[in-house]
Amino acid sequence: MIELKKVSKVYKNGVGALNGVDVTINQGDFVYVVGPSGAGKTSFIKMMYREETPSEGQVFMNGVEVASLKKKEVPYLRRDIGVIFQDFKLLQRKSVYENVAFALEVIEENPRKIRRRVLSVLDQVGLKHKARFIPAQLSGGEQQRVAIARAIVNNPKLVIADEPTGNLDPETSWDIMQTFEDINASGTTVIMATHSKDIVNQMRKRVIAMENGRVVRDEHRGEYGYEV
Amino acid sequence: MIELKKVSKVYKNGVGALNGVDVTINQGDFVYVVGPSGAGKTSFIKMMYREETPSEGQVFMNGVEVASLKKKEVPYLRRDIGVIFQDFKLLQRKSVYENVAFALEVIEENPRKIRRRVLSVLDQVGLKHKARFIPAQLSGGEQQRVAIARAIVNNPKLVIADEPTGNLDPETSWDIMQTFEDINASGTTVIMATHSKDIVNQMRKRVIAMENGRVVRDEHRGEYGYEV
Amino acid sequence: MKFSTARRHIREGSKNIIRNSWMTVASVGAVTTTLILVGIFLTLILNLNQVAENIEEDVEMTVYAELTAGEEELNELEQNLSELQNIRSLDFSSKEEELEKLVEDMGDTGEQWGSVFEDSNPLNDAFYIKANQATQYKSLSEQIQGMDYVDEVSYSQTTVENLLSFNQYARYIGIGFISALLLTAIFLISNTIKMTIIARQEEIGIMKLVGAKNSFIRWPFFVEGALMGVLGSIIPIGIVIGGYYYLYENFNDKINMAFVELLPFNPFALQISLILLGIGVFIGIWGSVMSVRKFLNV
Amino acid sequence: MKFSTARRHIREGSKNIIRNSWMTVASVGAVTTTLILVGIFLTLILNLNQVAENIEEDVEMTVYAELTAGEEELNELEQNLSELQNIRSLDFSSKEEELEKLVEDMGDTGEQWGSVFEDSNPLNDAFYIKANQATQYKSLSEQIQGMDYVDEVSYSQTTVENLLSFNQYARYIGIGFISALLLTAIFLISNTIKMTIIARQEEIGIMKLVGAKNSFIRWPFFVEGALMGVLGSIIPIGIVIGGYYYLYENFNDKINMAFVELLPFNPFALQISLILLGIGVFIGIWGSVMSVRKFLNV
Ligand SMILES: Nc1ncnc2c1ncn2[C@@H]1O[C@H](COP(=O)(O)OP(=O)(O)OP(=O)(O)O)[C@@H](O)[C@H]1O
Ligand SMILES: Nc1ncnc2c1ncn2[C@@H]1O[C@H](COP(=O)(O)OP(=O)(O)OP(=O)(O)O)[C@@H](O)[C@H]1O
Ligand SMILES: [Mg+2]
Ligand SMILES: [Mg+2]
Repeated sequence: MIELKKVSKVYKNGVGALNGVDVTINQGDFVYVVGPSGAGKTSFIKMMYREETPSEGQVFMNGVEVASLKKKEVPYLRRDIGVIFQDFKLLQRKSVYENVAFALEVIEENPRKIRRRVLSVLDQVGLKHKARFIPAQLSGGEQQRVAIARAIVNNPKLVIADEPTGNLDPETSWDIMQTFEDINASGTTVIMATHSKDIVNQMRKRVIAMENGRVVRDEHRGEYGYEV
Repeated sequence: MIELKKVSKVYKNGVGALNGVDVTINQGDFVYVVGPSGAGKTSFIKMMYREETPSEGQVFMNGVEVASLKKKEVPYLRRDIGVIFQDFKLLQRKSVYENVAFALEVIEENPRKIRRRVLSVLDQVGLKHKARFIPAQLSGGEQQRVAIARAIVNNPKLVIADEPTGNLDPETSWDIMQTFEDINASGTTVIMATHSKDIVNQMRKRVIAMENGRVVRDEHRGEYGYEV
Repeated sequence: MKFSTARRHIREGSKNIIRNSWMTVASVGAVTTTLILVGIFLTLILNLNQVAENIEEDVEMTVYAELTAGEEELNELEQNLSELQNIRSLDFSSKEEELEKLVEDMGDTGEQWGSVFEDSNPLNDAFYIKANQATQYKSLSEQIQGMDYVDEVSYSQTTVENLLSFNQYARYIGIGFISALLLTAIFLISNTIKMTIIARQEEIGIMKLVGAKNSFIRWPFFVEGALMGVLGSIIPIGIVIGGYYYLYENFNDKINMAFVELLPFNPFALQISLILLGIGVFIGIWGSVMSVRKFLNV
Repeated sequence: MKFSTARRHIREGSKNIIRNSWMTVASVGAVTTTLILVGIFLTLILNLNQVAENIEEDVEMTVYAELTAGEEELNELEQNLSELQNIRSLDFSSKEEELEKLVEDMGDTGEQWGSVFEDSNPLNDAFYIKANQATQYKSLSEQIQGMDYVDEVSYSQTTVENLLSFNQYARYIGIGFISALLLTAIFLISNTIKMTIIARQEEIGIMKLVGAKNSFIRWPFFVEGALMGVLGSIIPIGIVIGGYYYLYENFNDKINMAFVELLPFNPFALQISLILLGIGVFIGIWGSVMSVRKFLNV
């Protein structure tokens, strides 16, 4: 369970990205986060895996306050969360295979299992044949799919996807959405920031709409849109 | 005028990205390039500003064969082309203002003119108030708009946009598309690779559809789609 | 740490060496350059030290017994002398032996004198003493002068003292130089490694975001540092050993000054190789540790 | 290049120094470390060179005229000698002056002898000659020996030759050392700068894609390199000048050996500062040029 209590975030340069955000997301939920460019979607998401900590308010992940975690404990928090970053954040010097395997290596998974699992996930996103390439040799959409594969490879309890279909054609997008539906059906929470009206409107789920750092709408089975 | 004659591209690692592409684009055209992830859209575009050279065939920009240009001449070719890269390619250590101004500094524009022009373009993409920030302090969509501003700041004769709305909400996307329409109306050629069905279908223009490195469809006032 | 994880770290570290070929060349280059300097200086200083020791070892002190001392008294004196501390050797030379030596030293004219003095030998019986360390002659001589039956104690006081202070200075300067050089080397190399890591700052950040613990990130860098140290010490070892071999073979015989003799090639080459290798590995690992720490707290 | 562009390059270069603060510290650190070494060595070697020159300058040659030579002959000889090439000074000292000097040198006993010899002076008239360079004594002495009225030519041949070869060796070694050190410095610094540029490889790539000419990209790096050179030479200059000042003030008087005298602080401090600054700037720019070139062809 994820709880944000009156969370505000002001970045060092004085920009206020979140402003009194109160949100609760239960285990197993599927949530879209929508809003205009710069609304605070990415900042909202970053609170959960502690890339940023709130300037005010608190974030609880499964009852634990994230800001109070010791440095040593942060990796364990992150291992339970699969994040698809808006800018992918792939390791540029490592191959596609190694990028995905990395998420399993850090939890010291057995090497044989790693191999099996990585290849299966790469197959799922349609990139098994490019396992040996490095990110610079991939198209934008292919890189995005590597990021997706890395996020889901260790079967995390929570998947956070920041604009995961921005570089994908509609068909591939639907395949990816199907994957998210599947892992959600198996009990994984999915939080997805998106600008895709089509996806939000066709796959009706809970929609959190943000604007100027505030949650302006929070509807179950909602539609794309944020202007109140 | 842009002419690609039987252009094929095989990357060093053996991946064939383009396969006998024959395309002519006239000055003042507005062209969408569509196709599934990995179809070769970005590779197609890279031929024009000589980030890559063809393995076979020839590319002519205004009658000059691009591959035959001397190293010294390449910058001049690029100055007439405004490129919005799929991964933005912003200078991470420079502010938004400096990033945009850079395109004018390289042509040794007069400093006062640079200032006026940069601020006006930043205003156009809605980022004048963030001129002093560095890219890492911007949201994904804001970064994308900086890339757009840099591409159009020196009034190039050709604007190449690779997925320029992938990180933008629908409304901002439409604003940007309006900007492209405007500069196209003033005689600038616009080539835009995109996955956005909505945009392609609502702003009917010429559509080049690619698949597996081949042009599978080339229609005026076409619709989104590539499956033959 | 699991065994498979350890293997992974070693593999990663080695791969990084190859992948960042440019950086590796730069870092290894820095290690190489500085180790060459260190190697040459070390060779020089160890040899100079040896020379100094040879010289010090040759210093000796002569104790002249009183002319009137008989066998008994001489025995007593010898007894007393042999009870002194810090003495390495004690040799007796009777006045007859002294005369023989003198005659020999004087050459032709000596022979004439020899026969003259044969019956009324004017020389003293003498004891030759070597101290454990050259610094001890002064206090030894003071002690001995207080003994019975001692006529005179002679050791070229100023020579020994000059020599000692010269050696001392030479050593200080040598040690100072080597230390400065090593510090420079460590600084430069950790500098270099730091930069390879700055260049990978982003990479480290991503790893942390994906849930890697600091130690997990650190280990491959250690391996990399150690490997770079090893690679960086190969050429210096080659140069120093090769150069020393050449010198040793060609010049050791020709240097005809007393005391000056190169350290024997055989153990020396091995020793200096191990020292250079050790320094290289130490610097490599240390540089990595220092610099990774800087960026793990990001 | 337009004036506004030049200004931009300088501004950019300076900004980079501040922005990449980490890299700047690393690069400047490398320059600093190596320049300190270079500075110390340069000071040492320049002073040693001075000592060597002092010694060489003191060498002189004495030409003894035949005892029978009269005033006319002496004049002829002087004429011949003064026509020799490579001569710096030529002084005549009559047999009477020679005697005076001798008497003076001999002290008390000298006075007795002086009166004895006053009437029948057994000494020769002599010419004292200094050559332009110590290497020229040998050939000079051969030429002079062939002249009329010359009894004997005397200059301590072996001393001069030993001295010469010693000085020669010392200089070779010194020059070799400085060169090695400078090469090392250049290598290490270009290494460092190369890495700061590797880290900016992507940046350079983007600039090229936006239509920047190579020279446009290069200039700010030049400025940056030069500035880093300047920054890197500040501390070494401070240390060398400070240290030299201390030495000069405290030890110059106490060193009582002939010939050994430190170079005067005043022009020397300025000279070495300029040399170090020059080397720093040169290395900085050179390192930049070398390394940018590598990545501009990407
Ligand atoms: N590291 C940062 N430092 C300073 N300001 C930041 C930083 N990251 C984001 N911001 C600012 O915070 C605001 C919210 O950014 P955020 O990335 O959360 O937006 P977003 O909703 O994800 O937008 P987009 O849809 O464009 O990705 C923006 O105005 C942005 O400029
Ligand atoms: N530098 C490269 N080296 C090797 N292969 C490459 C390189 N760039 C692209 N490719 C390969 O070429 C093919 C076409 O890539 P391209 O980037 O042109 O696709 P795209 O149509 O732009 O896809 P997307 O919509 O995902 O951006 C892909 O299979 C990709 O893996
Ligand atoms: Mg965002
Ligand atoms: Mg693309």
